[in-house]
Amino acid sequence: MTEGRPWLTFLGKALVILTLGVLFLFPLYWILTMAFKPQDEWSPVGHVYWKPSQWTLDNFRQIFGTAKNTGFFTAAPTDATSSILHSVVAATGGTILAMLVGVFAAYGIARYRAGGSFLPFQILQLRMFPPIAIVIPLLIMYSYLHLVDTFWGLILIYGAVTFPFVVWLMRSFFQEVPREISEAAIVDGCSQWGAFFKAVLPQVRGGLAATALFVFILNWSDFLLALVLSGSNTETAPVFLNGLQSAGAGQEYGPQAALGLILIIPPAVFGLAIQRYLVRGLTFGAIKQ
Amino acid sequence: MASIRLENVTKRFGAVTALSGVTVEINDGEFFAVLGHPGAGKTTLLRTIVGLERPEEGDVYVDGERITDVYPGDRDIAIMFQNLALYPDKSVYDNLAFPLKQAKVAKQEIDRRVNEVAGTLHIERLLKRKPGKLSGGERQRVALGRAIVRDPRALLLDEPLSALDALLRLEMRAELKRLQRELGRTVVYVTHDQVEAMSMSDRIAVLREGALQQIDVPENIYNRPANRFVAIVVGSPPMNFVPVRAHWAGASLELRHDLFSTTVADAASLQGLLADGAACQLGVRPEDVHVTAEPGIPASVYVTEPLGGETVVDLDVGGRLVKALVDPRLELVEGGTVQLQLDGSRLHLFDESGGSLLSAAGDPLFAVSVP
Amino acid sequence: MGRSEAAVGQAVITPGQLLLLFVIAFPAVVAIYISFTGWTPDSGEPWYDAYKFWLWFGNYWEALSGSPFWAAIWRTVVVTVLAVGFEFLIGFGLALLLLKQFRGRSLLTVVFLLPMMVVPAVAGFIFYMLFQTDGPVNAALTFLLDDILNLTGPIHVGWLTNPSIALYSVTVVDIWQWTPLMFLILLSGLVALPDDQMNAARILGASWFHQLRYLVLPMMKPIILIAVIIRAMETLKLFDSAWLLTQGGPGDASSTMSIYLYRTTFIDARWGYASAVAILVLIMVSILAMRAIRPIEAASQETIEELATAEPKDAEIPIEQALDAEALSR
Amino acid sequence: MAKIRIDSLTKEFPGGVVAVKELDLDVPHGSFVALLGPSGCGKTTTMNMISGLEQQTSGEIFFDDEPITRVPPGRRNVGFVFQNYAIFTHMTVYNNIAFGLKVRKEGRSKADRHAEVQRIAEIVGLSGSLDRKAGRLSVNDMQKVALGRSMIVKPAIFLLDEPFSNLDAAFRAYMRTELKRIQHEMGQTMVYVTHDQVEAMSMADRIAVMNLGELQQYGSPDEIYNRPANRFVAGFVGSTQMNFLPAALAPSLAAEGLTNGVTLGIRPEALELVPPDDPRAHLRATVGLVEPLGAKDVVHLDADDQPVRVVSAPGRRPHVGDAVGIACDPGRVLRFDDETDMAI
Repeated sequence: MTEGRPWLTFLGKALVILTLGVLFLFPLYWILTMAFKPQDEWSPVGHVYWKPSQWTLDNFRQIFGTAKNTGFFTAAPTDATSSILHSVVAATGGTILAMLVGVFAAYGIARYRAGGSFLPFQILQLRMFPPIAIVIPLLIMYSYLHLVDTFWGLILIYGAVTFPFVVWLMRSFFQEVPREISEAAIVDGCSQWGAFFKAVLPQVRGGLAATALFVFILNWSDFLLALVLSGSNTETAPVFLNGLQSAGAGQEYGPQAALGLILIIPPAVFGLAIQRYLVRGLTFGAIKQ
Repeated sequence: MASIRLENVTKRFGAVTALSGVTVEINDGEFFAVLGHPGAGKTTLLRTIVGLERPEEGDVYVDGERITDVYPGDRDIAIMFQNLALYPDKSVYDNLAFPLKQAKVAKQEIDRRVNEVAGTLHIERLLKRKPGKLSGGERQRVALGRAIVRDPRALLLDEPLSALDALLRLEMRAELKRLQRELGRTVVYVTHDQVEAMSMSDRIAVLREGALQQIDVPENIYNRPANRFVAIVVGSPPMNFVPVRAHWAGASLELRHDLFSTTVADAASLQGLLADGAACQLGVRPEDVHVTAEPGIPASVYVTEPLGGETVVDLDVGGRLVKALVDPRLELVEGGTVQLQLDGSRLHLFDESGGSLLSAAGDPLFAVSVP
Repeated sequence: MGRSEAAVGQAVITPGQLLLLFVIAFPAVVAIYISFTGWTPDSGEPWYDAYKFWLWFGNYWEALSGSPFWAAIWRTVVVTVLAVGFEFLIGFGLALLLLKQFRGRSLLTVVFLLPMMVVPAVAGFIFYMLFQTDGPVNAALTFLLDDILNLTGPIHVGWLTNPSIALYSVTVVDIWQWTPLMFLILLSGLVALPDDQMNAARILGASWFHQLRYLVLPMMKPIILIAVIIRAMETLKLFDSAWLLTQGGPGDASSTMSIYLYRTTFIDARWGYASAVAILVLIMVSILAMRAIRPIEAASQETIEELATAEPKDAEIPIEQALDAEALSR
Repeated sequence: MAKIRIDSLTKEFPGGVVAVKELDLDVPHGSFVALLGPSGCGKTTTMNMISGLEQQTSGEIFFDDEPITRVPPGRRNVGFVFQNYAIFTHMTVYNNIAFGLKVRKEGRSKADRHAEVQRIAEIVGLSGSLDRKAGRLSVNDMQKVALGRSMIVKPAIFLLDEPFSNLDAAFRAYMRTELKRIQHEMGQTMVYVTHDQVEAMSMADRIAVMNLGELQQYGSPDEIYNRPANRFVAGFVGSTQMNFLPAALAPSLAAEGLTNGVTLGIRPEALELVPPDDPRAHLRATVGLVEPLGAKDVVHLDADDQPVRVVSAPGRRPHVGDAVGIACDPGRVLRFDDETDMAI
């Protein structure tokens, strides 16, 4: 773009990109190293260990409950294995529900304009409400229906809260399949369902996978809904992390960082896998990269 | 095989009327072209015949049987969409086999029919490939194959050649015609390219904004256009129109222009249609405007466009531009004046609203004289 | 059996409509009912007998006239405006810098994507560690300002403990986590800008600044609008990272609307009042959502490429006008 | 106006693809030169190098004998009309046309600029739609905007990249006439890229036929049509494709009887159908398909399985399968050497 002295502008640009890079990466560096620091290097007063002097896996042993010495000074349980499993179950269940309901609704809206032109907005509006605003009546309803602290409860709310993303994302994928493909299938003898399953769905396999991964990341990352609706036997990992945070007299940085790191890995891996669709996902299919 | 009849078919999309009162009879085994500009309703016509659109009024008949409410899959009519609509995820073989699978045809019978169609269309070696890996011409043949594999009683083609480049289009035109003759199926062929319609069809229907302008054999569409629109749509460069005034002297009619006048032989048939002194337009195709040595209609050369085989000349005739098609070896100087002769046996007469009054079409009905 | 378009269309959206009903309709009814009462779970009465504690508009009046409600709204607005503002500036700057293809670009883009992938609660925890009084942030600032530039003594800012700074610490976390999304959206917008129009402008003599002012910004308007609206809508809901960072503290210095609602419900246990506040919030958000949805819907119909080469709407029939002899004879 | 001299211009893309190979071309002052060739022959790349949008690998371009490699596109005073118009769709027609003046530092007053825009709008026929959004125009009007926008800055050289290929037939003919008239009146040096030989033949004073990055022939339309330098040019130009027949098939047409290693090139218009036993027939064939095109027919024939195309008047239409003789004026037969494809 600029026609000025090329090497100076290049240097300027490189400097800015470098500083921003450090600023954005340092927090991740910090949690990564903290997870491998021994207890005395977590947060000694007046000194900061920029990197662990000796790397240790104790924090992870602590998190997975296989720690030999339980000499940690906090009484709070630090075995997070079950909460991680709960997160997997709740996130996967919620994703499956959201996909099942969302994909069909998206096709209905994209192909048949079903539910009128206002339905997509109702669904989008759902995503715009702060979850906390519906949590109170939800908690009342859940206790009335005995869904509190049950996996069905979590799966139902996770499915409902991420179903708008599925509808809007899949709608944008379905809109890319030329209408003639389903019409060709119909002329070739298929029913409307046949045209959908045999001709249209195969064209959006990529979109289906990306949407499922995207919705899994959203469900995996939830904290508030689980905090309110889950109890001791469905507590998810983020809620467990919060538990360690507030309960610990001294700060259990090591184990918390280890658990935090474990929590980051799935979204990071899935996120990079569907990097192409991220913009599209987070803008409800409005912007295609 | 099938004859197709549309009776007073009207189709509206909200405020837009795509087809208004279309009545057309397509004979059995005919290669029938529908010609018109983009947005004239051609595709809607095809979609109504195959059942993807339901007309608000009117009916569709095949072999006399009313099929307006029949489900597209049960009409035994195949359609080839303009964007071909091949199934991108399936191989060529599966694309061709798809319709037969839906009809629950036995496995080896599907195999036989698919290979047979692949043979007629020379796409045997492509069967394993995916549509994405094919060239334009190959994709076009596969789409055609999928349409004819079920041996439908009628075949609808929506501008099938528009995506191909010039050379391939020429080739595919000849092959499409040969295939139609071989299969003997009724074909309804939609195009906006008048050369394609003229060169391939047994009959042409010209459509404008959902209304039928004329249905006739190519020669009549070219030589006896029903109105100004049809005259312009067919033939390139398009027909010229010269304003003239009608003067009746008893039974003979004279068309006066300030540079020349034309007498019409037996004008009895025009008696009621053309009032004395009424303005009307003389239609003359560029190839019927001849630059001659002897005195004729004076005109000045505005610009010449040598095309190699012939030259298109824009001539200023009394302030109006008229295009003529002349022999390239003719030496024409821009700005120079020339004498023109209008071929009396090739002229057309249109009334003010553009409706056709008279077309010579080879008979010497007009006599052009210069005062 | 599954042939009529209308029937199949309705069938496929029914489950979705049921889910909508379950998550919006029923809770809304319960919330409205409770919001007119002083009922709490430990009041010994089941929720459907909440009418025993009927207050009419007491809760609404208390919220609307009370300062904590408006204070929470103000804090949320401050966080949203600051966060979205900085995210846009840094994101757009970064997108412009990385627009030109160069060797490390795709790697750099990945690096800038990572923060967005972090579970918000974990992001809160990370910055909780960073912002400790003798944590790495203060240590780095001391190193920079004290040791190198020796402008100040050692830095011991109470990022999480100083009531006048806590809210801005919460904002920093949101900026760190979501600038990458803004960067990605704006980059995809810039990349989709039609090169031929940029080239045409350059040939006509337009400088870099002219191209930005007359071409880039006007054409990017729809995308910028969407990015800002979606980020604003998400930031209004901020809870996870802020809760892990400060739990709304010190006091309620960094308590966003969601935190305020959570605390009144689960700490002060004032469910009726909290329901009223929730209803007020839902009303405000849906008004905002109405305005916000239009650009999103418009854009999802036409992405930026289609906008740039929009099919001309009124394709006139050129033949008659163009060949009308009068137009030609000059 | 300026003249262009291109001196052994070469453009090699990073992948090793050579788009343009040692091109030498002189575009005289005020002339209208067409770069003609199939897609991918390097004509658009050449255009981009003249305008400065692309840098050449080697060779030099001179405007009025001044090398311009260092001059950025914005300061070469070049007008460029793109194939897909590249008009600013989000601006009004007025702002599109005025853009060139707005960004150039020439100290024009607002009133001056307004008058200038009105004048240009009048010339290209857009005075009625100045305040309409350019994105909403019809294809034809978009093309007019692209033309007007470039003309207003009075460029020394006007470059057009297949400007009319997206227009419909009738309007294309009209715009060709208009462009030629504007070029005539303003004596503008124009370089016009097209793959449509009809456009090149009808508009250009001189045509440079290119193929695979190399210049095949540079001459007047008449030279290109009647004295093609090689088989590619002969085959590429002409409304109905030229016939290429092995000389052995019609020895009487081959010069001095040498028939091995020679191919005859005859235009379909130069051939005439005659009865099979007519003495003038140089070869016999059977009629295949007849393509009626209204003003003329193209008859596809088969002479011992060599395809032959003959253009004939619509009147006397032969039937499929008839045996006929093909007569031709030997003067209009071209001969090409089989190895070099060059004309003999």
